[in-house]
Amino acid sequence: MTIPRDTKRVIALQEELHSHLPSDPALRVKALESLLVEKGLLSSATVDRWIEVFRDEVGPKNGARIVARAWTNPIFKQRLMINAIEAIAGMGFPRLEANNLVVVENTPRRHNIVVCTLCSCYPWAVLGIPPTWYKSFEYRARVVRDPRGVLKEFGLELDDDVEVRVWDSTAETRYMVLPERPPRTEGFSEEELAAIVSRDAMVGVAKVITPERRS
Amino acid sequence: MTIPRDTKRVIALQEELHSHLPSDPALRVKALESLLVEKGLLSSATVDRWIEVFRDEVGPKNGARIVARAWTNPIFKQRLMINAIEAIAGMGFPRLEANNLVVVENTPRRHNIVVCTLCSCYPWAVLGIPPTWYKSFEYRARVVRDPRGVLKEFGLELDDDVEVRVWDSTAETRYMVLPERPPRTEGFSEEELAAIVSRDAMVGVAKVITPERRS
Amino acid sequence: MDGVHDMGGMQGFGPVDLSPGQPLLKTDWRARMFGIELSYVQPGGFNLDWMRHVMECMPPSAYLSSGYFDRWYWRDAAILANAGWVGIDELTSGKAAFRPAEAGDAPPPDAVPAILSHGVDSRRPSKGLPAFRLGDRVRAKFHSPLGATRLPRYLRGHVGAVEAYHGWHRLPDVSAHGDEQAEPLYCVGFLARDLWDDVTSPRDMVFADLWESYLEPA
Amino acid sequence: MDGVHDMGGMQGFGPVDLSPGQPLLKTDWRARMFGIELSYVQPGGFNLDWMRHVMECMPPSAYLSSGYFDRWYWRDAAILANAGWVGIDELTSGKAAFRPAEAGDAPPPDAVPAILSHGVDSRRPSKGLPAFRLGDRVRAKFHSPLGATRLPRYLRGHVGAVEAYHGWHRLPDVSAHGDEQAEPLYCVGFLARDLWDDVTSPRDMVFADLWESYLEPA
Repeated sequence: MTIPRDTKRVIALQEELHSHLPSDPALRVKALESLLVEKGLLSSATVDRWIEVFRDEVGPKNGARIVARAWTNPIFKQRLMINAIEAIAGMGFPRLEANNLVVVENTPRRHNIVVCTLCSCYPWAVLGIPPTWYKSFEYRARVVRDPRGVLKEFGLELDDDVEVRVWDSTAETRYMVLPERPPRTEGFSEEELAAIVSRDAMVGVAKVITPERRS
Repeated sequence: MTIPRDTKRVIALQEELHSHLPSDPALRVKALESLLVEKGLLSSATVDRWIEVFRDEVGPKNGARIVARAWTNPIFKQRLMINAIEAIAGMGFPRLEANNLVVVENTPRRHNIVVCTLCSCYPWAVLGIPPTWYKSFEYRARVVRDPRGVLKEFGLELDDDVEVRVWDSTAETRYMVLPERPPRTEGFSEEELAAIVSRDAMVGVAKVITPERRS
Repeated sequence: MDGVHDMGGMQGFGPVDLSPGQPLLKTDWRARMFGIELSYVQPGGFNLDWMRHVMECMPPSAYLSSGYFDRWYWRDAAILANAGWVGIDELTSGKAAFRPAEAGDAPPPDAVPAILSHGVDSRRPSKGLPAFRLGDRVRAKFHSPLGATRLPRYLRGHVGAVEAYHGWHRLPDVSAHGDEQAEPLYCVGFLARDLWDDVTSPRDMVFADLWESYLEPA
Repeated sequence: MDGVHDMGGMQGFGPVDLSPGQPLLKTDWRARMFGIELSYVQPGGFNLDWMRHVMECMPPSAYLSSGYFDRWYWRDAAILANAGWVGIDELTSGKAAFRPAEAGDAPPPDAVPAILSHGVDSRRPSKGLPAFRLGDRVRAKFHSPLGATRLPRYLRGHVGAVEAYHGWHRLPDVSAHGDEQAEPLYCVGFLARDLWDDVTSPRDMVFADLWESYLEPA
């Protein structure tokens, strides 16, 4: 089956759809699901399953395990930096969009931050569904131009002599930040370390903080 | 009195205004007029006067008189092409934004068209208030990139060997097109010629058409 | 400023709507807005460059979903609120809670003819010879300040030729923000096929009026 | 395509809203939309480049005023309507008036693990040596077709250095429109101060992954 894939045609079609369909997205999405099920193009049970998968299985816990292992296992870290997808192959994560995962490392003199200016590409396989701010126009527009200003809004002020590197996910490469291991975590197990690694730190808008002494 | 003129401040202020004020523009404009009158910053009679001026006095009739004179008076035309504002000084038009009027001439081999991509600058003094399409995003966005496609939508198809010149009004220069005089108008008086010159022809989205034989 | 207002060459817009507009009726809000803008006392005086820039600072989605005269409203509301001359509550109610100090008197109807005949003039006395001559090849700089500018984004980085010299004119980048500076202003012509991937006509051109500091020799 | 989706460096946007998002609830329309997109039979097969481009073709004002999952709706509605698989009346009513011929069966829930473990892969076999080597200085072309592309506007005309070579990858400009072509893909690093007027940090950088045909030697 050949589908016409013409830009002018779709621009006109989008205009037509917008002028005819109701404005409430909840109504439209409900009608779309019923319609596709009736047409035999969709199973609602599959929709449920995807929601369960991203609620229960795929999320920033995956990335946190990678970070914790890199902090505690120098050989794993070396492999991770050279070829991330091979290094994490045994850890049981989905592939999804991460067939070209690249890990970029923060150091005291270099801070990395990830964005997708053209849409909202994000390493779902290791971080789950992106947070709302990552998908916002404000973040997409501003972070390539004023990363330090955006980071300040997240509460992260960088010294002038720290080099900032912004990674714009324009292809199917997916970027994940390896944050700095925080001080006073020498005795932590890999699991304990994974528990303190936040999603925001793996996107590059936060640092990992040493937890308060546990009682 | 010194006014703060800071971009970030105004971006934040605009955001705040948009999130607090009602959506209906008729309501907002009505409130604005009452408010400014109460504050002594505005006279409604002056508002009325401006509307009258642009309804009755300033409009494309002005430009049409210039075109008709240029068609019938070679010396005037020469002066017009060299320094339009001096050439039309005696014709009784307002200055308004036309202190830097430039007239560009259509020929069988060259077609001119005027736009303002950054806002909607337009030679008010000689053409009045711009038509809605001139102020539309579609026109502003597309005419510098695909003037021939836009002209087709206006019903004007140009031969491939006609050179198209688009004038983007980025400064206070105001552009007006001198259209080609249509055939079979040799006996027309200046007034008769002025009557057939359309606004669209002076923006460059139409040609002047020879009128049907008058009965 | 790199904003949505700078829309030359932007794609995704459909056909131009050619419906004739409404005539100016004194009772229509669009006509009222039109007249208000020409009639009210502007804080710090009438400054066209600042007015344009304040409109550019509208939230991008609001800019694209508002009509022409509605954008005038948002511009004037922001100009007044920025100067502290009106508050949000006042804009909502239409009732004045205070009168701004130092504001002059509202222009009366009989001030209109003088405004009409004088108009807006960006010309300034020459302070020297222009750097470029007719026919010189010049490149538009990658100039995109967070502030007013009149160098459209679609020209940046491209080379054209000086078509005309307009003398010295007030520079919007500076005057919008309350200072005064003038520079030589040129009309520069660009070959359309140099600007756009998809142009086939070999001689079609796009002209824009650009200030000297927007340009470098090419 | 020069559309509003290409927003890197655009100004006029305010602070980032840091409010935490809602969790995925099976009853919430956003979660439904998320699941629908991953579950429905797409006309002509799942084509991520086409999907992205169809979203780029939204009316600019609608793009800027719609939320993330609502833009997914408009994308999928347009993908289906473009193929003739759904009509506007059906999208309004939710009732099917016909069934598309040649459409396959709806993926069942137990297809999910296979999709998860296989994923999307733009890698293609190498067809030769890449034109650029690590460290080479390259300029992003003024490439802006009326169609899909992944060269952001803010990089065009600027010079950077090749930071990494990713091998051959499917070219979105071609595959979005239904053909297949592959090219070497590079990560290119640009000095931020070269891209933006207002950057003072001397070493800050912006990296993007760019296909060979987007680049020329500099």
